[in-house]
Amino acid sequence: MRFAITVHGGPYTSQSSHSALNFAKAVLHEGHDLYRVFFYHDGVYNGSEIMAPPQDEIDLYGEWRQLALDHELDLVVCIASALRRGVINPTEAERYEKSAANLGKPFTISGLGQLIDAALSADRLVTFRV
Amino acid sequence: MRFAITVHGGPYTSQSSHSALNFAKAVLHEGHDLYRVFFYHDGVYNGSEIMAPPQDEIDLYGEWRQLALDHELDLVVCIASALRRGVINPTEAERYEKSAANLGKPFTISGLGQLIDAALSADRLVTFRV
Amino acid sequence: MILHTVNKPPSHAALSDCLAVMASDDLMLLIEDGVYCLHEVSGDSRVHVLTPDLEARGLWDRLPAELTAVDYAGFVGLCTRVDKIKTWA
Amino acid sequence: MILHTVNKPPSHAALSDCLAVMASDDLMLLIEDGVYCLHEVSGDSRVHVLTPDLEARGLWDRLPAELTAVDYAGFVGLCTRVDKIKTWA
Amino acid sequence: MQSRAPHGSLFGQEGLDAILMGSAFATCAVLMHGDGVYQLIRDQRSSGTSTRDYSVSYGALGDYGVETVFCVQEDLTERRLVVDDLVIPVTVIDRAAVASLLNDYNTILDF
Amino acid sequence: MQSRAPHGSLFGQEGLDAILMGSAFATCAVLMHGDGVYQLIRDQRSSGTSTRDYSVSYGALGDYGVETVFCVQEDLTERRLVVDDLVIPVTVIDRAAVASLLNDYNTILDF
Repeated sequence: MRFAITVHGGPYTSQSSHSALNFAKAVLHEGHDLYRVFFYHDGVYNGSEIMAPPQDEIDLYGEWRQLALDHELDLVVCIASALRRGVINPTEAERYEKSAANLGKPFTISGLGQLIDAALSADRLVTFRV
Repeated sequence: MRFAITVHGGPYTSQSSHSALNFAKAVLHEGHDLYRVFFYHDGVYNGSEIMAPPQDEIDLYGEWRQLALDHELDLVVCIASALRRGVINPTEAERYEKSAANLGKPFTISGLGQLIDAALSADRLVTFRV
Repeated sequence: MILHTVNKPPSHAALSDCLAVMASDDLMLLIEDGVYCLHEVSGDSRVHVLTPDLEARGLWDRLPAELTAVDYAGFVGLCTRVDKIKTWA
Repeated sequence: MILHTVNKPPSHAALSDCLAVMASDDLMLLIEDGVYCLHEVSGDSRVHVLTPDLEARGLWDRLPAELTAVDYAGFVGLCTRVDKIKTWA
Repeated sequence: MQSRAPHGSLFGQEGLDAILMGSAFATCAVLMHGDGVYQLIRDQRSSGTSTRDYSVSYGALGDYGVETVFCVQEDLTERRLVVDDLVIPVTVIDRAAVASLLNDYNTILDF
Repeated sequence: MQSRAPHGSLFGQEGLDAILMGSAFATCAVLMHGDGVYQLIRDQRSSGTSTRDYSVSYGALGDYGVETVFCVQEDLTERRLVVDDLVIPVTVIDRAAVASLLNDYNTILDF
């Protein structure tokens, strides 16, 4: 079966990122497809590669990154949510004349259409809310 | 009278940043001292200079920055909250080997002791919560 | 004497938690989504409401007569009248 | 047929909002802070509880007999049994 | 499905963005549930809060092909609201009818 | 004053950090209010959620000079908890006594 996941909560601040990550691992472990993980609202902060959590806590960005590399996942942060919250890639940093970019690979920035596409293309959409 | 302010909410996501900013302006306008604004929890995201909000919405980082410059305010983001959420200055970026820094001036990074000091030094502490 | 701020609508526990521990000479200020509580506290003259938040939510013409509307300067003024501020969220 | 997830404790409206619209053949899964609702739904065999969240909150030995504990694989399994997922927060 | 009050958080505004996008690709309806009905109150003036008044954008839903905006009678009554207080015409249903409404659509987007 | 459940959000953990820091500079007490009492439940094992179990750190409050941890009887009863369920000894007060407790301290830090 084909799943899609939406994450609304910021990393560490809310458990929704942890839950979504554990759910994503279970989807893959159970042999299902994971069509896309769409990060919306504060969920876009998950894509920041400059988080430095304490050593004895989970590295959420690193976990998403490794899971995506192992399973060729599509991790998308919503562009409107991300711009206003300061999660940007080098292209957007240049366009908006910002001093730095912080979106880490393999996260990509795209529009809300990717959420609608995920909702229509997947058999099940599961949202992790704040 | 001497005020101190604590902000718990992320910019745009929660109204607490807007409210704290408007309250800070009123404190100064009414002729009081503003000893410090301490950003805790998601409040630390207010210090990111790479936010790009829509043109027709308030520029929260820019407003804090201008208010601080006009009134020599002490804007402090909590280091523990900021590190795990990826709000860092060049010093921390180097220490934790991160690719970029995003904390804008005149925000500074410091410890929780600055919150306790503000609570003890100010006549009134007002917290803006999520 | 304490100023209690409430920033959540009646569907949350913030207002009832606040009312349960408020002393008779304490003050309350409804801010942000707390202004939706205005009907629940009508008749309680301890209660103030932040005007900009009331206007933002389209409730300006619904303020019960017993409640006092204040702007941000009035919010600051309320803080000076009390010993400390307790926030309910 | 819908799987309803609830992630807030009983002090929030999420559980009662969910119960008010749940059909008799729907399923419920308590996750995150929603597992604190376990006493409120005891006896309702539609309800499942996410084990890792129960353990994290020290509630493992309090699970009422009528409720079913599931791990993340079981959460995925519940999703496959229903047509769609509705989240209450 | 919208369930949060406006201004206090960004969920309503970002939720409406998703509804407008969704209506370009599929048949959509909106249910303003619980505190979500607060988003539709008329005459919101947010200059004093520095938040955005996006309630007027609900008026554009028809142009985007969104068929119906539903509200629950009990939610309105508990909040002392009537349909004339709202910025757009809505279809009022009883709480008991929400279950079958949820069954009528393939996917639910929650905000 | 702690008012949120643990694990679901970071407020409890970051609130405890502030309490520990505060106790180095001033006389402190802690009130675990409402859902905040959930933070003190024994035997929290968070390996399955990837969140941190910081409840054991409450045991260190005494070493930091924090005089008393208060809980409200009604909050415990509503949540079907008794003091033996908690990870540290607490002082239980009635809800009616919270008002005077708040008056006894110069500043209130809310989480």
